[in-house]
Amino acid sequence: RRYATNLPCPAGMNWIETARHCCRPCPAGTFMLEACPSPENSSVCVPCPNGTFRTQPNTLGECQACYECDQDAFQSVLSNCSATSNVVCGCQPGHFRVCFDIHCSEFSCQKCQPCTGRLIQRPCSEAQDTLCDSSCKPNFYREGDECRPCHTSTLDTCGKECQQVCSSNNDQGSG
Amino acid sequence: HLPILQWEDKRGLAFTKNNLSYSSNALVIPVSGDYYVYAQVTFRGPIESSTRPNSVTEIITKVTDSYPEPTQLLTGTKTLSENGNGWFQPIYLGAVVSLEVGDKLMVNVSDIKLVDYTKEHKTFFGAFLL
Amino acid sequence: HLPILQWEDKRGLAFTKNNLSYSSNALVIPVSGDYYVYAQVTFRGPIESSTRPNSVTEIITKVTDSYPEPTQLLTGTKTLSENGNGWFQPIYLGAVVSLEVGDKLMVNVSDIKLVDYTKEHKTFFGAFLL
Amino acid sequence: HLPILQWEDKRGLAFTKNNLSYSSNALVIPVSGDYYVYAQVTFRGPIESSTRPNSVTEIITKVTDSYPEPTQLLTGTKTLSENGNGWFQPIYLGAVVSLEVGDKLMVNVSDIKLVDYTKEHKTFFGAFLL
Repeated sequence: RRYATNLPCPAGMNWIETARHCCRPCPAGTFMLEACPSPENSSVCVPCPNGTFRTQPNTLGECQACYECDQDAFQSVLSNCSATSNVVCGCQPGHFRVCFDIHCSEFSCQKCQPCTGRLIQRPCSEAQDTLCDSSCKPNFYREGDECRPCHTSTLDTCGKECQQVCSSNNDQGSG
Repeated sequence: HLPILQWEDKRGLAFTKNNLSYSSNALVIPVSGDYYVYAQVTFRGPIESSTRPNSVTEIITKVTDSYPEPTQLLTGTKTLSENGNGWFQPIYLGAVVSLEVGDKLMVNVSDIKLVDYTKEHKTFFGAFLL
Repeated sequence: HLPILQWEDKRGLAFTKNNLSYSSNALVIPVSGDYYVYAQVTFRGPIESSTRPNSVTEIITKVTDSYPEPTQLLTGTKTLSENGNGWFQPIYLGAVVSLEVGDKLMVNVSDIKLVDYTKEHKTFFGAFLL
Repeated sequence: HLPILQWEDKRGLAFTKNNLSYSSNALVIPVSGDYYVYAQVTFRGPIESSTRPNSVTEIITKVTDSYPEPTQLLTGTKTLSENGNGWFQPIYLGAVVSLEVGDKLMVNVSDIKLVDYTKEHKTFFGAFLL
């Protein structure tokens, strides 16, 4: 093998190239400032500085920088970065997640649709947009793919659909 | 995790120079130091497929004995706006990273089926010690 | 001039080696010579912004005591054609340039609000002496 | 073969450093070894032209005395989806290749009329010995 072969370390220990022996890893949330002087002794482990983290025990010389949530894309912090975990981002209230690929490693947050004039079949959630009922609510008439309140219609703007919906409501109302 | 690209390192433009060796889909680092690591992946829309993805992603990842999880070193993500499916999209990545002997470097992609493998001068991967 | 990007130079993958130092938004050249200078900026469209810019631009610039004006070393300009706002566009630049001790290198961008700053492996900047 | 780009190697950011010399459109390799070869071409749609090509291509090619045919070393191909003609598309390529003394490196492009020559920091070409 063309590079220095690492002697297999016992379970739970890692080979340290600079020290040329095995050491016990530093716990999650820390990194290895100095390798153990010998396998029986412990290494100098230092907490991850603010804004960095290590989720696992390790023999690395630095911690990983925390990601940041994309405020301009309406992301929100679901859980802050800590020494042992990266930040977790979600969507601000009133927004749902639009994934860029099947792994959703990248996503942006899109405004939930309001379902004006319709009943809500399924409310908006982190994962998906509001599902609006296909038909209009009572006292609303269809105009194209919108539902408009009867009270906003006037004699000359109230077409066939509007008259069917809005006049029958008036009869019931006055009846 | 995103699927890992496999590399042909024997024939043609094999990049395993200055005893960088290649095993099980990864470049293996022979000596600790700072390396300039680079990779280009050419993505293309397969002709027959009707649906085009929204985006393509290439990530150069490091696996090391010192840490149980892969580390993402460099990432290129591009949204696609070509209509139809005969599209091409190269993504090039390159930067200096500190690596330890035995570390392994891999290239992950959002969808292996979209990678143009046909020519080694369109999709390539390598590193050199500074 | 286009706004200058600020960089994180302490945490994670960021590091300044062989005494390249980073101060007031610039990489400071410690010794004269030919350097390979590189930078990637990932631009992304925030979802709600009504207007999407026509293009995005990244420029690596040099400021030197021997000349009052910044010099544009490398430029990447890309027009955008994605419809809607959720778009990603990485621009990578890299080349050899001759630099003098004390020269400062910076990255300017067309619009700082469009830069994806969320992950260190998507937007990065560096140089090494040949 | 695709047309070959011509380079200005005297003024400005001329890249002919460490005695890489430039003659008849090609970089001439002065000593055998592994080189990191790179080039960026910025393509742009000329304002007046009505038709926009479907794609643009950049290829770094090697011509060597030991082989009669040019060898394609690195290729970047990108389909275009901008509507209208005021578009910009940079393609960057870079990788390590083994070269012999006297080998010539050239950059071929799909259409010379689409290359943005106006500024040397937008279209550049170079190499350095590892």
